[in-house]
Amino acid sequence: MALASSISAVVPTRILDRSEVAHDVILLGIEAPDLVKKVRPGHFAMALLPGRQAAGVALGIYEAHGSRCSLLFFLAGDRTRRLGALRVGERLDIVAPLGNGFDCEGAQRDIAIVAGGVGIASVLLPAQRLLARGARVRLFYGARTAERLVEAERFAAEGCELLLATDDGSRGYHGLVTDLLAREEAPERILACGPTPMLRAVSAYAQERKIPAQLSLEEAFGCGVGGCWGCVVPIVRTSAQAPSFPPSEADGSDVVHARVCAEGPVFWAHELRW
Amino acid sequence: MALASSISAVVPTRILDRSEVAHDVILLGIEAPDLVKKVRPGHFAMALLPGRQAAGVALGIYEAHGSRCSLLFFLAGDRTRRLGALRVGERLDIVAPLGNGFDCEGAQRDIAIVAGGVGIASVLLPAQRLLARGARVRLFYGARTAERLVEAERFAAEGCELLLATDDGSRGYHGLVTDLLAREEAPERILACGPTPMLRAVSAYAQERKIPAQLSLEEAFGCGVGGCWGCVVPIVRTSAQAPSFPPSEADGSDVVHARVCAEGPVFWAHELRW
Amino acid sequence: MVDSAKLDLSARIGSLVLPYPTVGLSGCYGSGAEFAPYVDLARLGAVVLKSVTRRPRMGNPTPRIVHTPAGMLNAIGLQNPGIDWYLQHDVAKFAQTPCATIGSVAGFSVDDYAYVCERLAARNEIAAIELNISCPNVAHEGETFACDPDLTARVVRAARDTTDKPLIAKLSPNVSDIATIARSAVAAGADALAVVNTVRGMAIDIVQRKPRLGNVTGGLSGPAIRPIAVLAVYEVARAVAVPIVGQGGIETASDALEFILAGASAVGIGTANFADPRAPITILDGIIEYMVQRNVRSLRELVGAANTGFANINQVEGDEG
Amino acid sequence: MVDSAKLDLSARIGSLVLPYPTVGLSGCYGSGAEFAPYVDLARLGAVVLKSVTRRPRMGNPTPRIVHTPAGMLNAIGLQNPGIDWYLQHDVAKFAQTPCATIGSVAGFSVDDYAYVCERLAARNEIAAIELNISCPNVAHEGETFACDPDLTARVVRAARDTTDKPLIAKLSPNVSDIATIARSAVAAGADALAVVNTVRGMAIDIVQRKPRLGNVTGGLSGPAIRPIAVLAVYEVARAVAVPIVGQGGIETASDALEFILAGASAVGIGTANFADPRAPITILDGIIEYMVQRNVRSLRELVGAANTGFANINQVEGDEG
Ligand SMILES: Cc1cc2nc3c(=O)[nH]c(=O)nc-3n(C[C@H](O)[C@H](O)[C@H](O)COP(=O)(O)OP(=O)(O)OC[C@H]3O[C@@H](n4cnc5c(N)ncnc54)[C@H](O)[C@@H]3O)c2cc1C
Ligand SMILES: Cc1cc2nc3c(=O)[nH]c(=O)nc-3n(C[C@H](O)[C@H](O)[C@H](O)COP(=O)(O)OP(=O)(O)OC[C@H]3O[C@@H](n4cnc5c(N)ncnc54)[C@H](O)[C@@H]3O)c2cc1C
Ligand SMILES: Cc1cc2nc3c(=O)[nH]c(=O)nc-3n(C[C@H](O)[C@H](O)[C@H](O)COP(=O)(O)O)c2cc1C
Ligand SMILES: Cc1cc2nc3c(=O)[nH]c(=O)nc-3n(C[C@H](O)[C@H](O)[C@H](O)COP(=O)(O)O)c2cc1C
Ligand code: FES
Ligand code: FES
Repeated sequence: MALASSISAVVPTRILDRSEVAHDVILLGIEAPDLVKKVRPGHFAMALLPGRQAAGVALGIYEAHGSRCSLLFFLAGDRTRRLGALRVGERLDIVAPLGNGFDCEGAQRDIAIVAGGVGIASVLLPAQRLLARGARVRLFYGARTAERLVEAERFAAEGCELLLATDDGSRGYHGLVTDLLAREEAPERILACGPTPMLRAVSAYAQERKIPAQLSLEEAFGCGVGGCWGCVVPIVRTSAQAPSFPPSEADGSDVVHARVCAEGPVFWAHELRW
Repeated sequence: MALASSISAVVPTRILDRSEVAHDVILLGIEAPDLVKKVRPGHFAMALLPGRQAAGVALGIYEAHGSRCSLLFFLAGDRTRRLGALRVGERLDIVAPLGNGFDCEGAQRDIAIVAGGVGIASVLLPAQRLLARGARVRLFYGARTAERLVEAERFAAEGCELLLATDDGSRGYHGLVTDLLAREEAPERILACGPTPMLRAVSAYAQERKIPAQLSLEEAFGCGVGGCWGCVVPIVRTSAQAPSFPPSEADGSDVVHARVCAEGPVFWAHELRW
Repeated sequence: MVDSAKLDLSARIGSLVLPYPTVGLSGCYGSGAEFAPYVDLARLGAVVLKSVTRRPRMGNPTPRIVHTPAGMLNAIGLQNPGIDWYLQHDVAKFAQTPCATIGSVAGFSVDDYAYVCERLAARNEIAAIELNISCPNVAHEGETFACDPDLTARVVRAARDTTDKPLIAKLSPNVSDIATIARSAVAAGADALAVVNTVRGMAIDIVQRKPRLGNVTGGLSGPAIRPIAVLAVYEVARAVAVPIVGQGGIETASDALEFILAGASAVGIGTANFADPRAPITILDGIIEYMVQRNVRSLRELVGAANTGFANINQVEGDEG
Repeated sequence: MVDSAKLDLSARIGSLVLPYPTVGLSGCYGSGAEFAPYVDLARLGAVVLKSVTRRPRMGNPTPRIVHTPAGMLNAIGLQNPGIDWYLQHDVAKFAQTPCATIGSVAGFSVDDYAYVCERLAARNEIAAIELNISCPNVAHEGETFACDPDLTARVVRAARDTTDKPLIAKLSPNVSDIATIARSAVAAGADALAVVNTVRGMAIDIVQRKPRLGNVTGGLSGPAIRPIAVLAVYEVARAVAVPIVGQGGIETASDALEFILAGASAVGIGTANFADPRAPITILDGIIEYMVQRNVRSLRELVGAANTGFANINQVEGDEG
């Protein structure tokens, strides 16, 4: 459980470009040359909204190239709407990079990335890294409808094999992306990001087949930097971790509440005790 | 005390133009053809902010011509800032016209309009009406600095004589606009809009000289339509009004709290019991 | 899909049945007439009038209103012409209101409430009486009747003795345990409860270094207090079986539905009218849309539907820490 | 014009003198170290640690955080490793914090508080102890110690008996009369008061028809509650003479100054760190600017400067109506 927060900072950025890639889905390009150098696959940012009376918004770092990073997000509620209202040229401060990130350096060469909905925003950088290392990367990508399968072509262009699924069958497999995963040849390794039910299914699939799987979790955040214990998930505390990780309530139990923002957001499937 | 609210409505408008006429002073042109027909000098509007979690903002109706009205306002706090962030083409709903308005039909022909700060937004329509009736209109206009004497030239172009004052002497008379008023030839009649201390001074000046004076008051508003009793001012209840106006607390006293938004915002100086 | 014209949107307050669950709130909605240019009052369930007292009251000095984050403070001070003038000049006009008119009574003693309630309730124009027991009580240092279960009971009982019309007690959020107050009000004869009035608050002008309200302190309303009000409704609904008029920061249909799911039979809209006078109608339309989409035929099916007891044993030791 | 380097910005909490009046709040600021990448902790007056209890606590199920208009609800449930593990593994690290570290103690009985307080206060790394008496008390049905003057006094007295270090009692806004609780805490030996903790609240998911927090109810913080907190400080400052750490919705220097003018000697920043971790520094800089512009040499000149008694006699009968 590596901590990125030691290298994180408040990064003042400027909005370079803004597009609505689908209805209520915004892609914001921001100027952040120093961040590009620091960011690793799976890192996230806390976007600090301008003005007052709002908490920051946790967002994956979608792209990082040259002097530009980007954020890809759904207009879900008040805060993402305020973020989506920003215009090109305006300033946006973010706290980044945050989180532990995906481990993309493993020996395996046949990788499945499983993304659900907005989870797609956290898996482009890992896909790029894995492809650069010569791995075969299959993207299993599920969404409600074809229109919501945003950026699928981008992943294909990078070199991913696309395996798409929609709830309504409007594109790709008609059903859950995890069912699609189960129907295909098993990968050597899995990286996943998406809603909790999807991640649970990925986790079950991977553990059954003993495939190493890393899951990037989503939880409601307060601070995003490890200071408020708002974002926990139950994990098993291995004896190796015990000296550095606080005990749980129940005597004898080795299940503890880890912070998604600080110990995560990426966990190994076998660590989790959901 | 004429009530305009019977003719008021929620008017959906579109922003036609927007300019920052001085630092933190915005002029918004809105498309509102029906409103132009209804509005009378001294009327105001409640601007309904788009989005949530905010009350409407009371603003004078600055211009009304053709199918365009305009609002001139200072960025004072959260709500005016939100209003000022609107862009051309966006929608803005307003409740208008509201309030009783100035009486511009009197027999007098030598009129002084006294405006302080943002009060200028409520006196262009009365000035135009009085000029159209052939009156001589002197605009006594005070502000903190020269830069804050916004739209002065506009009034000159309409045909007003300008008598300017600034707190710092950066333009016109160095001092209070009411001192400037007292130094000049007395008018036959006064219309005034501005901060309460200015209006008190105008009132004292007018009553001393028995000059009829109408003052448009500013008070913190809740509803703006007479429903919340948030915006009152003490006035004397004349016996003529007694049947229709509720009594005050103190037995025998004829001082009552009238609503600035419904019975006003324009009151005769001699009515007020500040 | 259920037909929107066939929905049962009614809410019952004692013997009074409101065709719609949306109510314009006391002190925020004039006599209703002030809002008639902007909404069809016939599509409101009721209007609750500004509170009236035994004697005329000039109310507090201005400023009476201060805007705060997602809310506002008010300190009107119960300005009203007193019950005599009110009965003589105002009440007859309420007959024209195209929805039910609920009178609101305030006072400074138990006797005040009984006296004003009796006289007001005697009038045909008034369909029900709300007891605003959330105004400061001179005898109890700024605390209100609704902060004390005993005083609450005494006021409600005294009012109950004067009339058979539906009686609503309006509770205060400024208490540690609102369920106890609610039980007390119902035991004393309240037919329904209004939950909740404003939360006490204050704002300071840092330039002038003085309180921003003429009255120093005021009542906080608007979306800022919504979570506080939803919890109050939830707790009261678990404590008593009478209808609740949920209120406090309702701006949208979604907000209103939170209150209904927490246990409110009807919802009150106050401050939101200042942001948009069409609020009661857009809220009603949104509730209808929600019901149609989910095939809910009667609003009663939703009342308290989220009020399913505490989630788990953590609640017992749980905490906001 | 006064030289900004010569300003006296200090705040006293018992024998502890903080060089700056700004404090990172319990449960919002980790151990301070989590925020070190973003702010110079040496420019904070103090950090108040997350509350610690006698035994380890896993805390509540998620979601623990819900965003609401101008605020948020939290229901963490006092997750902490328990005092044994805390003393063994965590406390030594606090020696490196470049500002004062204030311990926070929570419990479920008077004895819990005394036990944890004694052990924690014995450590040199801890400059003062805050008693979080605003967490639910199993013995009193969801009400907290701080809702009852007697329980407040018992906890404070028991803790007082275990240490000479400065003792801060953290009060709850969920009461009708906070002044009485404040007097009780001070009489029992509190050197200072933290005013106030979160306001109880709840939010409901209308799609799933269930409470949005895993714990059903939570505590409301952020700008939404600021007017409530400012009034609490104002009333406490009129009731007792000890220093107050004002808190609840402070986001800007202007907000902080409201609390100081109301009677707070220091100000706490919690939720605002989530919107911008630089908040404590921008707030401090804004306070300095205000003082320089107005030639105020010592912050103490401002403490309670708006607390000039009620404005007029209307207050007695005045009301939020
Ligand atoms: C590590 C991490 C990375 C993330 N990366 C991304 C990303 O790259 N892109 C992205 O789009 N998101 C991402 N998210 C999620 C994102 O942070 C949240 O969606 C965001 O915080 C929502 O904020 P909001 O204020 O817009 O919505 P909120 O108002 O907080 O609402 C959030 C959710 O609650 C629902 N909701 C709101 N109000 C109610 C109500 N009254 N009743 C019921 N439900 C309600 C909304 O519909 C929405 O689904 C990430 C989260 C984490 C933890
Ligand atoms: C009939 C009428 C007509 C009007 N016409 C106009 C017009 O044409 N143009 C115009 O610009 N204005 C006009 N006003 C005034 C305008 O309505 C108000 O300025 C506006 O409501 C301010 O809203 P706000 O939210 O932006 O500011 P608010 O946040 O409500 O602040 C208002 C004032 O309080 C001060 N303030 C805010 N917070 C604090 C604090 N913490 N401590 C101390 N002071 C504080 C601000 O500096 C500001 O001066 C009119 C008012 C009325 C009643
Ligand atoms: C300006 C104003 C005046 C009010 N006057 C009264 C009143 O006279 N009697 C009363 O019972 N409640 C009064 N209230 C409280 C409201 O009826 C309502 O209970 C409260 O504002 C919460 O709802 P809201 O957030 O929708 O406004 C008043 C509220 C406001 C904002
Ligand atoms: C996520 C969160 C966790 C908190 N945990 C604690 C706690 O453990 N102990 C405590 O005394 N207060 C706790 N509080 C209360 C804060 O310390 C503070 O008193 C309150 O949030 C009001 O200030 P604010 O509006 O600036 O956040 C917590 C608040 C939040 C938001
Ligand atoms: S969000 Fe605060 S600890 Fe994770
Ligand atoms: S602002 Fe509501 S009555 Fe005037």
